[in-house]
Amino acid sequence: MAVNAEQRGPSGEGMWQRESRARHFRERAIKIVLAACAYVSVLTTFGIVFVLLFETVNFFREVSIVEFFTSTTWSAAFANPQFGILVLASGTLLTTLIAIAVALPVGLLAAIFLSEYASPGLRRWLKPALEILAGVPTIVYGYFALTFVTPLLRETILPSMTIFNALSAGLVMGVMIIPTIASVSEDAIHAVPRSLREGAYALGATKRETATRIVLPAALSGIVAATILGISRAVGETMIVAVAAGNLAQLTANPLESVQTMTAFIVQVASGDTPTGSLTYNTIFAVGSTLFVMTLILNIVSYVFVRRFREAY
Amino acid sequence: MATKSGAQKNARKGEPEGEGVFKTSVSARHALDRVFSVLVFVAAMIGLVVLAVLLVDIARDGLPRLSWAFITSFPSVIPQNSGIYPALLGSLWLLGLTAILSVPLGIGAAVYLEEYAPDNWLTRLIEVNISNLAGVPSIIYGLLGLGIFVNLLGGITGGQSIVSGALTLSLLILPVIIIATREALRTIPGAVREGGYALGATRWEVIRSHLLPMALPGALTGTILALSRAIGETAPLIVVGAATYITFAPDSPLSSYSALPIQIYSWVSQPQPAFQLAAAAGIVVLMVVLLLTNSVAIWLRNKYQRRG
Amino acid sequence: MSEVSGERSGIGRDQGDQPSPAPKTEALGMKTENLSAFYGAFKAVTDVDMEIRPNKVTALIGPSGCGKSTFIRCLNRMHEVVPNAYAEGCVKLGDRDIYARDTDPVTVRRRIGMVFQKPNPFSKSIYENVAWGARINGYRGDMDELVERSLKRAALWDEVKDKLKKSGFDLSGGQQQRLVIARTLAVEPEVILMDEPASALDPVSTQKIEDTMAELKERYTVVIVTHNMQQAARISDYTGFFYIEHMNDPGRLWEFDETDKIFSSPNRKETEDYVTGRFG
Amino acid sequence: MSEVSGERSGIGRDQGDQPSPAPKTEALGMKTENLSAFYGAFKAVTDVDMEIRPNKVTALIGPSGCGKSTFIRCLNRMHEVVPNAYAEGCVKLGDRDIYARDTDPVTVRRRIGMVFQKPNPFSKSIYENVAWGARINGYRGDMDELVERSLKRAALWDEVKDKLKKSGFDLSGGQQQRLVIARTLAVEPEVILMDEPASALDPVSTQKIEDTMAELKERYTVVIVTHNMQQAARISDYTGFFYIEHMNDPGRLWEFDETDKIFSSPNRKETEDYVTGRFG
Amino acid sequence: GGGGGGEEEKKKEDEKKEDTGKEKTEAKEKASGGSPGQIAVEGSSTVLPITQGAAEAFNQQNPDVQITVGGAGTGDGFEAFCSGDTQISDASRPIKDEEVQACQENGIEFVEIPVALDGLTVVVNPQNDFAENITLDQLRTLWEPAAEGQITTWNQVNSEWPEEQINLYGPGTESGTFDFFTERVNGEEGESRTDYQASEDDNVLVQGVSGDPNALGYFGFGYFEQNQQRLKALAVDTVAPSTETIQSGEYPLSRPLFIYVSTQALEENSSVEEFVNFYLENLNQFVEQAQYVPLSDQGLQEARERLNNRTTGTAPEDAVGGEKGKAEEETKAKEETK
Ligand SMILES: Nc1ncnc2c1ncn2[C@@H]1O[C@H](COP(=O)(O)OP(=O)(O)OP(=O)(O)O)[C@@H](O)[C@H]1O
Ligand SMILES: Nc1ncnc2c1ncn2[C@@H]1O[C@H](COP(=O)(O)OP(=O)(O)OP(=O)(O)O)[C@@H](O)[C@H]1O
Ligand SMILES: [Mg+2]
Ligand SMILES: [Mg+2]
Repeated sequence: MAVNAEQRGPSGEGMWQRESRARHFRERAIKIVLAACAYVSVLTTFGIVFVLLFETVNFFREVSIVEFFTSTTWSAAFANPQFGILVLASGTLLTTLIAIAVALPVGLLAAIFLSEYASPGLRRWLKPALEILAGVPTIVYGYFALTFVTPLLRETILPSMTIFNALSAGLVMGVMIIPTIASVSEDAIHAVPRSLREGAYALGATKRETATRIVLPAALSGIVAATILGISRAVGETMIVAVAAGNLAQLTANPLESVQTMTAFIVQVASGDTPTGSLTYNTIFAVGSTLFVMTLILNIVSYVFVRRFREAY
Repeated sequence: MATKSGAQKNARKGEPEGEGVFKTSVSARHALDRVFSVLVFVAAMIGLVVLAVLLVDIARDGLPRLSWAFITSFPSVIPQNSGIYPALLGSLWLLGLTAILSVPLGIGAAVYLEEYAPDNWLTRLIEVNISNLAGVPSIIYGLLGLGIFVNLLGGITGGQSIVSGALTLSLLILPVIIIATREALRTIPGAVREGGYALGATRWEVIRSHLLPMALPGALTGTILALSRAIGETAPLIVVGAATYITFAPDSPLSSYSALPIQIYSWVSQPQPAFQLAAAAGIVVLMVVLLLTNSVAIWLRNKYQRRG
Repeated sequence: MSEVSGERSGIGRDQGDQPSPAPKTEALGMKTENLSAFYGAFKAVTDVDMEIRPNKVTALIGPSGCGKSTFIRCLNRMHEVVPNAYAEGCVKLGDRDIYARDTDPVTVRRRIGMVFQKPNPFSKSIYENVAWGARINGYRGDMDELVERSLKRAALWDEVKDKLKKSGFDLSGGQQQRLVIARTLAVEPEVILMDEPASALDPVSTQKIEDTMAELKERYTVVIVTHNMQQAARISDYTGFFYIEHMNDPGRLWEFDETDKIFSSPNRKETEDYVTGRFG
Repeated sequence: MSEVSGERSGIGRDQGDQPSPAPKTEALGMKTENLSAFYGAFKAVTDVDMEIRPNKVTALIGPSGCGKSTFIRCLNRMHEVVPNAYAEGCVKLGDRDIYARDTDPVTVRRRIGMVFQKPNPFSKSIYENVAWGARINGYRGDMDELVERSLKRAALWDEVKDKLKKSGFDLSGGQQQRLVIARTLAVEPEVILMDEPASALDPVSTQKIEDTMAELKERYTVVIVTHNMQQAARISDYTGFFYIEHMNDPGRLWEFDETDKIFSSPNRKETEDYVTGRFG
Repeated sequence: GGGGGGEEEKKKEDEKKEDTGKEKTEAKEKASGGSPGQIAVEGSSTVLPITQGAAEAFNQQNPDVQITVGGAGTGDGFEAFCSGDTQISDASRPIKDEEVQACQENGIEFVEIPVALDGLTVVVNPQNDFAENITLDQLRTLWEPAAEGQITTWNQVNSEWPEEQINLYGPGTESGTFDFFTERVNGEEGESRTDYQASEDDNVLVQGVSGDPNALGYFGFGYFEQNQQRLKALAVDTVAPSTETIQSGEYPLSRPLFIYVSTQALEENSSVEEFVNFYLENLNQFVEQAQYVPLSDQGLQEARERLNNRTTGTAPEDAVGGEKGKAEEETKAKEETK
């Protein structure tokens, strides 16, 4: 403990080696690096807009924007093409709604189970096991919907359903996003301080009441984030709908019939034999832009919602 | 201000519930609780059951086909000779590079937005923008990657190379990591930060020593979900030029490459049933790769999990 | 809810227009036998036999870390909420073992309320913080009135009556402490456990809380942990002194007796040293 | 680090083999001018002019919710860490404005340490809780020794010396409070702000902390918030009384003077009422 | 990397590593010829299995040549080809004018080589016991745009068939198969009713038809061959699809598949030349492996000549294969009679 005169004064003597300058510099550097990370997403968006915009404009040179948003027929690649985006949008909406109707309750309840009911040991392997569901290649899900779920439903309760249909695709898509919703929500639920739970228990609340009325609201922000990730993945999902939902572009709200989603259309054109630069090819950019705007609106709405109801602790 | 307590006043002793203004139908609440606990259990099991069905189905087709030769052979037009070697290698490269690129980038962005960025319209815009990016279909990322990494930056990335593929996948999964990490940071009580600052720590010191370790489980969850998605993506890779068939194993980030999901997809769409079996075997390989990759993250997450 | 009477006058007396409850009701007492509490392998408290008399205030005192909080949390089965923590022995409410197999911890906690050492308001509005417990327990009366009465008893009403919609977190330390007291009072448990309820309170608020306690014991049984000897002497009827003799021993109930006795002529030397401040 | 001397003897004196520091060092004082503090639109404290003398203990007293915590947090720029919170006015350390544009809050906090009202240990080991602050501030001496010394000064060493590897959360309320005090002492700030540092402590620990404070003021400037009048009278040289006259007003510094003066013949009636307990 | 093969495998790999190391820099210049030792193929996923077979066999003899074969689709394939990124393009349809233009702008000349035939097979569910044959006319009645929403039962197509609902299955609009079928049956590319179940993946269509007793669909012959127990093929104009009838051109719905080779690459990149020669020498083997129908001897001869003569540009339609022209004339003749 060889030490010189005791430390006093603002900086830099004795055992205290305060490299105030260096620290300050490092701090700034780190901030800049981190900000750069954040701005990657902005650049990505610019990139996407750039990629989409040019061809989208080309597209709307040839197709009236009014028709695009009002027509109720979609036959982009046929001889007399009609471009009613509503048809594809309704397909996306329908399958996504079904998926969310499955995944949100199941995912949320599963998250509650993992965090509040399961023993730490069970939780430790159950959570990763569920997460495997997120990694199953979507083509597998597609065939699962087509060769397992659809026949099962047709043989049991829904004989009227067509082979390709929105319901099976939506259901299986729901299964696919369960882990996204369950895992991210579970993290948020798990992080709610124990003292909040204790407060509720001490008032004679049951486990369910504590979980659903104290813990869930406190974790709302995380749950909404999880849901957004889940919806986003459902909206952007391609293979499942391409295989199981039928690619039949019709305006219908009947989940037992085939639909075509925006993504299914895009992938169909992008991986097909259409010449690049043709009107049909440009259509995918118009569809992509529309989807981009749709999800943007969804996100803005949910953002406003979260900011209003977020509970901090 | 009249309450029912007066009217219903009975002896305080005896049954604890049911007296005074408290209509404590404890038994009803308990019944509900039991129902609820069954419900959450069932919910957790639904996923598991589907997973089991899927895996059993795939394993039944795929396991007999799986062999060392399958893993070390090149694909072939003869189904029985077909192997997965270059695709496996390609996917490992992709996954490794994607993780190296996206995890630090994603966590960094989340830290910036949650801990540094002022709460102004720009930050909010970025925030909305990021969740919006999560919903952009993967194929659009493919088009982006084609435009930027393959064509524009082809000189650096080597065009249709593993790097281009990994960069594209990184952009694709970045939002998931960012959002999950941000949420994890958000759940950390302010008192932790205050404790750090009050000792004269800089923001970064507090972040590194306290916030990141506490947010790590959440960040890792995001990483697990993101990489799970990355490893299964087909469409964007096809667009940025992953080959369906290559005659050599990729050996550097600038190599041409194929990837597991592309190989699987290509087998699935062949007419010969024998290829369907190869596809199933390929899926088994993919799932194993996925589990091995994720197991690192899962192990870390279990280690850092806290209960505040 | 309109007319707000003077700070103290209203407390506990604003049920005027009802047939007023019997001023003194026989509450239930509690009893521990051979109670030991563990955090994993670590034994924090050992072999406590204590009888907590009904309609009395029992104070628990002792040096920091000797197991007071641990013990009091065992009394309504909150201890087991801590991961890996468990208790051994027997705790009775009236003549029912609350640790018995068929006893439901929810009912136990409903009947034995608790205020924690660190104030832990819910991340809800002030109003909801108070109303929530009553609501889940099926309170069917006038909720506004209940919230107001509870906040008044906890001497917080005047400070928050204009910001009932604000978050319980946006309060000062002492306000939060009173908020969680109000929350507990609102569900009207039969036994009230308070872990240092006045630690962050100024003398004035402390005084009010003490008044409330005095009033509470007319109908309930009260147990409080306190570091304030004067407070223990002032308000309690019985006092238990917890103590750790040798480093790393678990805490023990060193002496338990009527408060007067403990503060005037305790049986054991350590107790005397402690209460007279001659200790350590 | 081997021999552990009696609890009190060791405190602050185990630097024997160094050239002992000048027993009394001139520390820096602080000064606030026109300081007001806000939580969003809500003004919690207004117009505080106070001079905090160097090498003295200044006590802040006042009813709960009157802005003591808010004020003390302004003194080292911790107030602005709360979302939407900000302060107006001027706070000087020595003759430097700590709210000046070019002042780095990190340096300010490094030099003005703080103990919070609610103990907030890090979720790290006890050892790390104490060592961390010193380490990031570039302490190059013997860390074990520093940790031991700090824990001794905070009167916690004996209780935790066998479990330094355990989490700071696995401590009792009072132990956590002393842990955060130790943590703050370890970085040796020039001014130490303590928000009710003894609220959860038994008389014995309180006594030890008070001794530490008396020792600290030899070299540092100390500001404490306390609800304990005796404590304020015992240990402080100056006392500030915060008060809210009308409901919903912001808190004000009602009176500030030497402690003797405040407790014997204050200038204002409210102060007198409060310190004599006649208040409310 | 992981995996890693046996001893030999590793050795082979090491050698490759050295090779690529040297060549990396040059390879990335956008020389349309590419560098020797490397061949990039992109294009139709339909043609991919044939090229893959060729690449595989070629690579066994020339292990140092690195070949990549992609299946991004004919359109994307031509885009890469015309911008010089690839040396060979697989195509399930002839190159289009705008694509030719794009190639010209970049100074890329090419040889068009037909490599195989695919017969589009019209299939029904095996439970269907009434339909055996369908005429092109009936197909047109069924598939023309005017049929949309109108022709919904079997008897509307052929009055002998029952009055039961008919469910249609077909490939996605972006496939060469669709283009070819619509052109051949309805007279114009892309002209088709739109209310049918579509999929890019023929196996999905197989699933659809085999699970739906009222189904009628069309897709590649190979998929029918592999699923004969689950499907029933209809004869078209009384000609049942088979290797022989498709090859001979008797079967009206057979289409050619192509590869396009850059002439620069043929000249500058010795590997490309070797590969294409090898490809055509053993063509029928690869075609059969890939479940397509080999060209007739005459067709094969013509294809080799095109390569040897470096015949650039795309052939006038009827020169590609006698079959196509013939069928075309028939369609036209029918149109006139209407
Ligand atoms: N985070 C916050 N947001 C909004 N208002 C707050 C917040 N924290 C405290 N307040 C309010 O500011 C005022 C002053 O609070 P402060 O914490 O400074 O009081 P205090 O004097 O420390 O009281 P106590 O003795 O109870 O700790 C109170 O009216 C309180 O309700
Ligand atoms: N969660 C925990 N895990 C492990 N040990 C704990 C935990 N909480 C408390 N302890 C230990 O148990 C012992 C008793 O703690 P307890 O909180 O009961 O003390 P206390 O008497 O309430 O002290 P205080 O007056 O400081 O609040 C202490 O040694 C403490 O370190
Ligand atoms: Mg305690
Ligand atoms: Mg305070």
